[in-house]
Amino acid sequence: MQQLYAPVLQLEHLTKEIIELTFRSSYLAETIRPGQFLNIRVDNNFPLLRRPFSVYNVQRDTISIAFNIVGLGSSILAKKHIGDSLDIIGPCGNSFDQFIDGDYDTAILIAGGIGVAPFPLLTASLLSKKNIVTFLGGRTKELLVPNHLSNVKFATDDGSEGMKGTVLDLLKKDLAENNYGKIRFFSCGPSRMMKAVGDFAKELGVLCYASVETSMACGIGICQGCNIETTTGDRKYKLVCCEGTIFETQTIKLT
Amino acid sequence: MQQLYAPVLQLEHLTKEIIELTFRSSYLAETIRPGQFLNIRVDNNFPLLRRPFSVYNVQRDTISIAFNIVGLGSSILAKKHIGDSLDIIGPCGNSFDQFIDGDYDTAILIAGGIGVAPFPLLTASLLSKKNIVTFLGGRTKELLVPNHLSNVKFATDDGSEGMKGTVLDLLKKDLAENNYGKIRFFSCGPSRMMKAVGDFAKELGVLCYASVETSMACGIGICQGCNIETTTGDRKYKLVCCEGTIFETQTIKLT
Amino acid sequence: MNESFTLGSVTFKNRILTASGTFGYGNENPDLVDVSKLGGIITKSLSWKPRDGNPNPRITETPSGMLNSIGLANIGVHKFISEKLPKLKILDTKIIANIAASSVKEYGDVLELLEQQEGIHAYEINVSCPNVKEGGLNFGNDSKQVAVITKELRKKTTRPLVIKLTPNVTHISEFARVCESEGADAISVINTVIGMAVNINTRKPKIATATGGLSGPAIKPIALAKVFECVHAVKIPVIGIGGIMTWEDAVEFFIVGASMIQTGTANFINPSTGISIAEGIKMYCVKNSLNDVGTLIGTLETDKNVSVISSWL
Amino acid sequence: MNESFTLGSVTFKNRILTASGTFGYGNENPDLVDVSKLGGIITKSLSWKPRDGNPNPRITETPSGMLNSIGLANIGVHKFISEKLPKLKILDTKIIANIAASSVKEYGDVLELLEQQEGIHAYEINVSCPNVKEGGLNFGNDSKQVAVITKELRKKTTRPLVIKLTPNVTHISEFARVCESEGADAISVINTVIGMAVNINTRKPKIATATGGLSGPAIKPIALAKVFECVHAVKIPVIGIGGIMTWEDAVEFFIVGASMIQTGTANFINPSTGISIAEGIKMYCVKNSLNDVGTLIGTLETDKNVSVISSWL
Ligand SMILES: Cc1cc2nc3c(=O)[nH]c(=O)nc-3n(C[C@H](O)[C@H](O)[C@H](O)COP(=O)(O)OP(=O)(O)OC[C@H]3O[C@@H](n4cnc5c(N)ncnc54)[C@H](O)[C@@H]3O)c2cc1C
Ligand SMILES: Cc1cc2nc3c(=O)[nH]c(=O)nc-3n(C[C@H](O)[C@H](O)[C@H](O)COP(=O)(O)OP(=O)(O)OC[C@H]3O[C@@H](n4cnc5c(N)ncnc54)[C@H](O)[C@@H]3O)c2cc1C
Ligand SMILES: Cc1cc2nc3c(=O)[nH]c(=O)nc-3n(C[C@H](O)[C@H](O)[C@H](O)COP(=O)(O)O)c2cc1C
Ligand SMILES: Cc1cc2nc3c(=O)[nH]c(=O)nc-3n(C[C@H](O)[C@H](O)[C@H](O)COP(=O)(O)O)c2cc1C
Ligand code: FES
Ligand code: FES
Repeated sequence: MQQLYAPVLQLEHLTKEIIELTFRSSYLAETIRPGQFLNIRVDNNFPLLRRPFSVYNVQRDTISIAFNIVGLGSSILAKKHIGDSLDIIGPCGNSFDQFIDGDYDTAILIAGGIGVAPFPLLTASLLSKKNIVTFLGGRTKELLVPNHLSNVKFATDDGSEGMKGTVLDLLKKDLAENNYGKIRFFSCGPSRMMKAVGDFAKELGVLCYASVETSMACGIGICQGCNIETTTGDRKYKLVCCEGTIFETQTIKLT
Repeated sequence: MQQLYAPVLQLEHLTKEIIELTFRSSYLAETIRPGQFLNIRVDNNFPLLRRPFSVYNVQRDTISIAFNIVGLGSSILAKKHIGDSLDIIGPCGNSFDQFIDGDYDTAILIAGGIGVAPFPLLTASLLSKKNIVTFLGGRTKELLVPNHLSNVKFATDDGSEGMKGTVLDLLKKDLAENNYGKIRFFSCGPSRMMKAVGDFAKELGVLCYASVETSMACGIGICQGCNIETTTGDRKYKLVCCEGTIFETQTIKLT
Repeated sequence: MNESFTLGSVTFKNRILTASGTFGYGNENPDLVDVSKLGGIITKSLSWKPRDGNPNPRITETPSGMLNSIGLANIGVHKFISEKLPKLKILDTKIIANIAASSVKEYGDVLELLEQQEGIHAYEINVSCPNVKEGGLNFGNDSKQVAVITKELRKKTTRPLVIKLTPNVTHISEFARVCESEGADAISVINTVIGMAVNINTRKPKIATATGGLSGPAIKPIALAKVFECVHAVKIPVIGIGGIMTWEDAVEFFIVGASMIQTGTANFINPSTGISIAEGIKMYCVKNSLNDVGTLIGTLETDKNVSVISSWL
Repeated sequence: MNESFTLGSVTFKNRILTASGTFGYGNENPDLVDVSKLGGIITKSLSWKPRDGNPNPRITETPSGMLNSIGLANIGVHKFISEKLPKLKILDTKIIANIAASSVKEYGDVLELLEQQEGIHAYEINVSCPNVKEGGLNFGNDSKQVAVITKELRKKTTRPLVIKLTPNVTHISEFARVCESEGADAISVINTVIGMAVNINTRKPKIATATGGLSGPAIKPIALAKVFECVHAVKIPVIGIGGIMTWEDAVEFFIVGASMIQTGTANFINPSTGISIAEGIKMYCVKNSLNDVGTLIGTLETDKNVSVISSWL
């Protein structure tokens, strides 16, 4: 993990609502693992805290994040100029690496909205090893980003793309219709979605790994601000930024 | 006085250290009087307070300020892009108008560094009425901006332009060598300089008007933060933002 | 949609006031603010005699805040009555006179004089003042003194009497209770927080009096916590103040339990903040199908085991 | 240029420490921070038994600050000694153990256990903890309790004993004096300021415990004022904390009179803040021809008539 300054190379709208910000850092490009995040200082003074973003893509010595504008920090990022320098701490968090091997045939990737961010790298890691089916859900099609994914199926609340309904509806319907052999779930998105997916996985008796979001002050394990309640083990809480962000959903309490 | 949003039209370096920022506002261009200032919010959240700047120039429906980078606010202004919108309250403060008529022949303008900012408009108002001699002083020539002025003489601490020495040295020397008839002083710059100029004016028995700077919270007379001690009248302090910024130097305590 | 709020005999058209000392005497900038859209205006603190105030510099900026030490510079209550009040009377909003003093007697004298005037709708008492009898110790730091002031002033008026509390005390709820039991109609929470800043080049304090009052967004969390403590201690209305810049900020105070709010430092940055806030709140209520802003007040949802007193941090 | 500072028997290589709870147990991020360039590291508060801490959310951002309510989650002093201390011992910096407890006895027990360990150079006592015997009232809000804690702990150690004071009291100088007279070697000023924030969509507090501790640049002016009050009240060294992000901030605290400083929230944003500060101070001293950082301490120039107690604001 390092703190470094990376120059912005490109800022591109993937959809009307989702922006990809690419910058150069050979250190990050080399060390990052699927599912890890970067903790970015969006401006020098204000807002005070860094903002965590999953790594979306890596190409040679460049690395990108994908985000939508939800508040001040993301809107400042969206206004960066080519050549501006980003103050980054990373790579942070655990990765999907330790969870992709195992006794299953097909990896089922389930994303809600911008929760898709870690999936391009996960897909790249899985491709040579497992079959992949990817389910993307969102309010509307402007929140769906199918780039660098494999075998993508869509659900939107407003029916503007794919099935009208939630990604869970789509997932259930699809699994009922298809036989993917032994499966394992990987999910990322709103907490409630991940909880529902985890509960469904439990019903099915399959392992389900979710990348969890909490508010974070440090992102590097020193503030204890990012706790999540556990269901197993002797500790009531774990720290999302360093013991996660990826957990097997049965081991944590999603709400 | 209004609060308005004006689009940035141009950002230009007048010298290595001094920047002119031009924006469009026909309201301000029409109403502004020489010596008045604008109170500008440089960014939405941070810094919190507005920053006061004298109006430097007016052309048709455009208006400009000139400044050097001294801290966060000015450095944010220096990074504005064409089309960005500036949140401005103005015009603020009194103006030179009430002090330019009177029984004298030559207006002696004395500026230290960026204190020159209000002088182009003052010069324009004086031109048809009085003779003008302008004395500009600064650390180095990068702080001297002789544009839109009349009859300019220079002094620099490092001798890089004009006389080596202070603007007061230059003024004294020049007045000893020339006869400008009846004179009146107008000064703007660091407080110590204006004090020295005021003291010299007193010796000579001429009126001296100075545009005073203090820290300001509101710029519109409601916070009482911008007080300056008086030497005359029944009130111990006056408010610089609304009773000034321009005072006859014998009536206030400059330090 | 009902935006009004009634305190004692006075009905304010909405719950937004301008804080004392941050809006002049109320009529300085008619071009910038249409005060008829505000619930009321609170005057600069008025003392018996005019006060020159403190030497300069009186203000400095801090991260998301500012420090001030104006020294309660004001024209004095007599000049206020003769010069300012006539202009305030004709405004279509409520006028709250804020009173500052250095003795209990002075508080009483100022109020008595104002009591004889029409056009003053309520009083707010600034108790964050040095008590000359106690060697300059702040009235507002001593609940006994606050009790005496409240009691004395209550005798002299039937107009709404609001005591403005300082946050610079261990348990503000103690002060809130004292005000309630001595008959105050409401409390204003909070005045500025004591703070300081230093110029490292001159090695002098950035404001002449060394310490001053911190205000602005930086103190909003502190103000919310103090309002929270007070609304759990008393039944009289609490007027929330501290760092309110937007309608969202105001709604936070309402949810915690403030019945009205004041904008202070925000007026320096956007003189019409109060109006934007009133509009924002209206929109929020419409969106949330609330037909009275009052239904928002005190709707905070907390866990049962949350303590107002103290918790492990 | 001398940067060192001696407190009792311990000499710190410079006057920069990391604040408790903001640097883990001290060895978490060796890649990001070379701790040998710091005067010392203060551990997360240690209690007798491990503490799970508070439910989430535990933190939220505020203007130029953050609120936290971690609930003093910590691994407990036993596990600290067995698992963390061996790794801290080999670091080339001083280790200060911060202690939190819910009874005077617990403070004593934790300190006694640590007293038997090598590699602990000093203690900092976090008195901002609920006292179970007093129904959860905060020890740190009661100068008598702070006196008892200081007295009891003083008996048990000759290592430097530092009491960390809370700013949430009317007169912090009263607490400073009590610490001094009961034999503390220094006081740390300040812990976090009580604050609150509300999510207006859910109408829930933004942190689970409703109120939490405010830290970061927003509180720097408050911290400076509290340090100012303390340095005028006691002769023992005052360690300044609160919103220090840059070396300029640190110099402000030194000028006001702090003998050392701690960086807290800043570590979350730039883990190596302490090192940048140490370097900046060195440059400032060279530029100002100071051959000892100590010559900066308490060099504030104030007008004769500036009062530490109270002034007209
Ligand atoms: C490990 C991790 C990885 C993430 N990866 C991505 C990503 O790849 N793309 C992406 O668009 N977003 C991602 N997020 C969420 C992203 O960090 C927040 O959207 C961002 O911090 C919001 O900042 P802001 O200043 O724009 O919004 P703010 O003004 O801070 O907040 C706007 C809204 O977002 C919520 N919010 C703020 N910070 C967080 C946070 N850390 N976690 C959850 N909610 C928050 C607030 O409560 C508020 O409702 C990730 C979060 C985490 C913890
Ligand atoms: C009426 C008026 C007119 C002005 N006109 C001009 C102008 O035309 N061109 C120009 O370059 N500057 C002008 N100034 C000064 C300008 O307002 C400050 O330089 C600016 O506010 C600094 O902001 P900052 O954020 O860049 O610096 P900060 O980081 O706020 O401060 C940097 C340094 O400048 C000092 N400073 C900050 N604000 C003020 C202030 N209001 N008055 C005096 N010193 C201050 C600080 O004490 C500090 O030493 C004027 C000031 C006033 C009061
Ligand atoms: C410049 C200034 C002057 C003030 N003057 C007074 C005053 O005269 N009387 C008073 O009761 N409060 C005074 N206050 C305090 C404000 O009314 C308000 O309580 C405080 O600033 C917190 O609110 P804010 O954060 O919205 O500014 C003053 C505040 C400022 C910033
Ligand atoms: C997340 C967090 C955890 C903290 N934990 C502790 C703690 O365990 N013990 C303690 O004495 N202080 C604790 N503090 C207080 C800090 O040590 C420090 O006093 C305070 O944050 C003010 O400094 P700052 O503004 O530089 O952060 C904590 C602060 C934060 C922000
Ligand atoms: S965010 Fe600080 S410990 Fe996880
Ligand atoms: S700056 Fe507010 S009164 Fe002058």
